[in-house]
Amino acid sequence: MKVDMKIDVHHLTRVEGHGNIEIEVKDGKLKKARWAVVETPRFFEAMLRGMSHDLAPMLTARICGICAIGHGLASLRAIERAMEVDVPETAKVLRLLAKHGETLQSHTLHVFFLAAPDFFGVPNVLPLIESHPEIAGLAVRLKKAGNDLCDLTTGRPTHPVSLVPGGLSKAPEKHELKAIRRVLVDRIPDIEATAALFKTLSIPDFVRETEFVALKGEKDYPWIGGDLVSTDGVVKEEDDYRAMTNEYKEDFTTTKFTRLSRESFAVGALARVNNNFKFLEEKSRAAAEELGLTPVNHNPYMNNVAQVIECDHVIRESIKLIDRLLEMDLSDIRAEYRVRAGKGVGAVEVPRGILYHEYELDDQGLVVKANCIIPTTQNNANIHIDLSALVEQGLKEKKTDAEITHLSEMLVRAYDPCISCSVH
Amino acid sequence: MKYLGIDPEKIKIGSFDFTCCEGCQLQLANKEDTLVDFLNLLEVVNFREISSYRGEDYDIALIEGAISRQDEVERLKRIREQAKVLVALGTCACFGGVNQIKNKFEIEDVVREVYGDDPVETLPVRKISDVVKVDLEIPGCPVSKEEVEKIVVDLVTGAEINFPKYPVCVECRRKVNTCVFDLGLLCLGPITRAGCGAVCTSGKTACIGCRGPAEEANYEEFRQVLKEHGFTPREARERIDFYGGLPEMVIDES
Amino acid sequence: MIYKVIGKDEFRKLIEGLIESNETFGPRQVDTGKDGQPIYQFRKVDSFDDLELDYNYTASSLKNFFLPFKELLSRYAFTDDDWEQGIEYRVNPRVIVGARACDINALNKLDDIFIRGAFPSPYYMARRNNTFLIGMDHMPPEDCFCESLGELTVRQGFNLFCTDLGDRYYLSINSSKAFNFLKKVKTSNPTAEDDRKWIERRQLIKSSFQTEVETDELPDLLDIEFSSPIWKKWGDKCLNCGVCAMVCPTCYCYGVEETIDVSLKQARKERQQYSCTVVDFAEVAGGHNFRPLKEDRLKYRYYHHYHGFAENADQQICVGCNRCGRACLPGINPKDVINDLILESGDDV
Amino acid sequence: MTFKIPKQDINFKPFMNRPPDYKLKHEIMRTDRVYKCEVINIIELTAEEKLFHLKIIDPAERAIFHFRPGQFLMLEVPGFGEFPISISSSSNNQEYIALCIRKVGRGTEILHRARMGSRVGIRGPFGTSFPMEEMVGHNILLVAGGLGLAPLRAPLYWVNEHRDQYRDVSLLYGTKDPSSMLFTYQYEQWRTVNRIRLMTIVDRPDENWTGRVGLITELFKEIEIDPLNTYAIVCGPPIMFKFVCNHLDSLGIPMNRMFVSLERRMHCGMGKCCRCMVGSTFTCVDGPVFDYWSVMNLKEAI
Ligand SMILES: Cc1cc2nc3c(=O)[nH]c(=O)nc-3n(C[C@H](O)[C@H](O)[C@H](O)COP(=O)(O)OP(=O)(O)OC[C@H]3O[C@@H](n4cnc5c(N)ncnc54)[C@H](O)[C@@H]3O)c2cc1C
Ligand code: SF4
Ligand code: SF4
Ligand code: SF4
Repeated sequence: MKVDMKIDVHHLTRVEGHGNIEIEVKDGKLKKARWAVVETPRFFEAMLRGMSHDLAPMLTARICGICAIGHGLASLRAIERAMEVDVPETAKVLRLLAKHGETLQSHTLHVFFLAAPDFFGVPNVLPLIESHPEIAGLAVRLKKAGNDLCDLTTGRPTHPVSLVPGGLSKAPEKHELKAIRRVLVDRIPDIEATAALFKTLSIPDFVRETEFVALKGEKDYPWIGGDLVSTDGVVKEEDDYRAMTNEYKEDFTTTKFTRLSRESFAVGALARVNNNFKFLEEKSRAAAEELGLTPVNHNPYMNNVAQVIECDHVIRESIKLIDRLLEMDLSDIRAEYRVRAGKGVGAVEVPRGILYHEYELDDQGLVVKANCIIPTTQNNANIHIDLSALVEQGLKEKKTDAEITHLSEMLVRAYDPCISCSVH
Repeated sequence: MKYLGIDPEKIKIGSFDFTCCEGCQLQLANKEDTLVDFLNLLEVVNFREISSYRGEDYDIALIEGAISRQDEVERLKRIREQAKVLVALGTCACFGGVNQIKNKFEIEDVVREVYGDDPVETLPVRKISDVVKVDLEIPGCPVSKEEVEKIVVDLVTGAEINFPKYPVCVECRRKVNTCVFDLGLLCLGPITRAGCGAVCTSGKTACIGCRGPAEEANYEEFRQVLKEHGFTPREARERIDFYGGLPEMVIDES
Repeated sequence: MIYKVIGKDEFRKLIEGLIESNETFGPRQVDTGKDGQPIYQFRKVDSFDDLELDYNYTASSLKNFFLPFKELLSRYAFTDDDWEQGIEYRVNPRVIVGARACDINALNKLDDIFIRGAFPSPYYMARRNNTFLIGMDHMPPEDCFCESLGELTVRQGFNLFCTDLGDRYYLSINSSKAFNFLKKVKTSNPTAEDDRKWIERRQLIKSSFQTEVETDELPDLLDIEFSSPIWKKWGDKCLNCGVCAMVCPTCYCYGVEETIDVSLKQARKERQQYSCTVVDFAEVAGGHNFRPLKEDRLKYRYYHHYHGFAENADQQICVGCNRCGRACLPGINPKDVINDLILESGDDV
Repeated sequence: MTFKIPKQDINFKPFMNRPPDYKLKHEIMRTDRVYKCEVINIIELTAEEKLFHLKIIDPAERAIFHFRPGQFLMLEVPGFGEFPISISSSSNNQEYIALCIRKVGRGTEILHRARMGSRVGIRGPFGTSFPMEEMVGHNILLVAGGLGLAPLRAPLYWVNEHRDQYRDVSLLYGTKDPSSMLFTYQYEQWRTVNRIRLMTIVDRPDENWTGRVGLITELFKEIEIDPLNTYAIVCGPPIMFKFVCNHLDSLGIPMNRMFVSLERRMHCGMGKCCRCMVGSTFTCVDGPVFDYWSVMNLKEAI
């Protein structure tokens, strides 16, 4: 039987930003399977030139409406490393707490609002409010907890206001921390229910050997700074990030592609779990095992599960962080520093994977040169190659156009791509 | 509520994003406490970011982002033809937002800086009203969900939509904040339209004017204030140009 | 008034007892200015040590404890074509420690308007009645001019007022509640020595003012100089930011707004502190503005403060704390404006 | 040792649930409680103005509601706002209150959608009134411009109901164009039954207009005024009452016998919000009705 297929998903829905899936099959042979990002680039690196370093985190937060805190933190880390600023411990803990809020918020947004409709066969999350009110309830409560945590630590849920070079401009009050702690404790049953829910969903069966890149944990599950590691055994220093990413450009897409030991690699929740499984909170690790997520897992659809596990982890870790903060002096949140010339790199694990910012600053503290490498950029090549493999497998299994379209869309969504971010 | 003959009808919205970070659209899914009530007022017929359903029968088009490529111009014009009411949602849509910082540089230079010798297509950034007629502007980077809720209620009930005319300082002092000028920062609160609840200054950082100008802002005197506080023209200009919403606030070199 | 003397240790016990049993507010350092000086506000205190009783001034006044910047006036619950109005005046008892004489005088002026005026406000009264107010004297900051306005001392409107005599306070007791609390701690009757020190302290404070503003003829002057060019001079500087009125202890102009909840089931009617210097203060529907110019608005603020008006029997309402002057970015302040006005009128003759 | 401050509730005197009587001073009343009213009739006057008849629902509240000609109400459309409106009906009318309302902003626009049976709230009455008793035995000259006829209807009703106590009564009314002329359906009755000399004039005539054309001051050329025996009530835009009053002044009518009704932004009606202040005077409690002498003495009134 001759199979011809032409699939063209223009502006894929339920993802952040604009991308197209283009698949062409002729005579049963795969001719083309592309993941083409058609987002309009914004040229942040060019805009940064000549800007005061203290505006840089504010500007780069606007790269992404979802992981703005991550961008802010990567930017701050690059600046603070360039100027050798010692951020007070309290501020570090508060920043990590903010980070956790963002991870929780972003992952629940993806898992429930963007990915879940696929599993239930509905166009969006709204019908679930009627048909599965308990799931909608989980989504709303978990997301709210994440947003509230961001709000408390950085001043608002999107585009943080109090993240400044040297630390934080404002700390929450202890009674506020206690209040959010109670909320987080109440969310534990919710995230456990979410894990239980995922146990009942059927994750598409698709495996492609992949190299996974993440920050390298030392004692804890890593989020901000430190060495880089890959499941193929590559280890590099943070400053050496370019050797980890190796950007290049393809014609059909406005984003850049990256590669490492193989033709592509993946970052994100799955990459982190694959590389740092042993550092997960004990209960989160148990939940992962329960869901069949153990390292190294090569099914990209499992990224959704990894996100649920990370939510579980950040909720539990946030409670511990708050307990630490309650013992600390919350007025010591900002270091004085001297403006000086320098170069610095900041690597941060944001919801979708490792984010790198690098700046060169002059002695006035103005940005001379900037480079930002976004997780989705690093994933794009991998998505692209996964697509080919997925279609090949689908053809073998004699799947229909509609099934292949559906699986392809789900595949791209599973990566939780943040496209406008990747074409910043 | 059938009060006064107001039998609220859901408004059919389409939400569309252009050059931006999509943070404003995302706000629509935030403020979870009232999310269900909020969504009850809307019929979402087109919202790519959260829904696979793509209807064309929307009455109100929310436009997020600025315009920076030819295909965007055409897409926007098509939406304008369809929409009864076109809303510029967020600072990028209203004023160009951070994207327009790019316009200070030569386009070729910008492209070369990021893509080297592998150029991509791009145009100088324009705000939505530079391309099509805009019926309503909701500024904010990101927009305040509270304000959006209020506006949606007004749309549903057919009431006149009002924005504060006064500057951010009013809201800032209502929060009993310390003025960040006293902390040594350069704040654009005195010339920026209120409505955000003074979020930035409440976090002890300066306002950078994402909501555009307050009515009858006193630029002349504000320039003087900046000078007397010892801020250099470069520092001032950098902040005023950040969002592109304060074109009338001109800083001269002297 | 009944007078007592209390040792500072014993005073501490009193305050600690109050903090423990009630929500308590007092001067706290909230920031450090760029000049290295502490910045204070009235904030909630959890222990005696949170209090900074030696503060110079708080950036914002006590006003908002009685006239909150945003206050819910009514709630409406909608049923199909009908609604029900709900009103709530209650407020929980609370303590404010460390108010200055001028702050209390300012409250007394607000009392004239909101309690003794034509339509007493139950909202204000509920807050005023349920606040236990402890005043405290202090050496005047260099830019204060309450003395010029006769607001240096206060004889009513508080529960307890403390005059600092070094190791002890001379207490003026103005309420039975305060008197009863004091029974539980150690106090003594003032000795002749205490009385003498009290007088000395008062005189010292009085003689320490560095800023003087001539206000006696102001009501007439403001009328006579209504079209003086000085209004344009200062008006042109005004940013219309309303900051002066927000921090002022007696500015009370407001606006009322109604909003419907997203559920469409309820509506709120809220009072918000406003300012006459804000651009649309006197603008009416259709766009006509009765005070279209910056100078009209600024002049009006001074007119209202120093000319007095009917509702409070023509008294001036400024207490001379200079909060507006400090907060104003372009540096518009009562002393300079009034001096200009006086100079200007001098030129006329 | 307890230092707990006892809670002190406010005593509403003399009865908690008695409807407010705004005339009592120094008494804490529930001044924010509205009288709930039902719209019992709506008359479309022009494209922009409608006349609403409101009936206070609670009979007990209705029984105690009294006002004097010239006073106003705060009308509340819950959820959309509260605004001052002059009462445009007879102070003798125990059945309903008539309000003539122009559609201009948020609150008024929504109100214009009201149907029969809709419920709105009122507080009041507030403000000063025209001294109808003092005018007994004199000529009365009513001069209105545009919407200014609305507040003049209450004194006009008063005069009509006590027609024998007054001598010559004239009503001069001017509008921008014929289509914005209010209450035209009553003119005939006023002229014939109430013996009122009614003269109208428009700025811009349309093809059907056969009457006078020009500014309202034109009408003075046609009437004779006995300055020492006349009281004047003038209502309209500031620029209009300024001209009219100046003219009447030049004719020799004493300033304290001319009355005007001022309009300012208002948010409370109770002399608190300060939005309506003119100089040191509250338009809401010291006005809205002022004699012209007081207005002359108010800074920035005109
Ligand atoms: C004593 C007095 C009597 C009045 N009598 C009438 C009348 O009989 N018929 C009539 O149509 N109009 C009358 N007005 C004007 C009427 O009050 C305004 O048209 C109305 O307030 C507009 O409200 P809005 O909510 O539609 O407008 P918005 O522009 O939405 O106004 C918001 C708020 O501002 C205040 N406001 C705005 N404009 C005015 C104004 N002109 N006067 C006072 N407050 C204002 C109100 O508090 C209002 O709620 C009178 C005004 C006053 C002061
Ligand atoms: S911090 Fe900014 S917004 Fe706040 S009062 Fe000062 S200048 Fe105004
Ligand atoms: S603080 Fe100063 S600038 Fe601001 S409104 Fe008051 S007088 Fe004007
Ligand atoms: S000095 Fe200024 S802030 Fe203080 S009472 Fe007078 S007007 Fe108000």
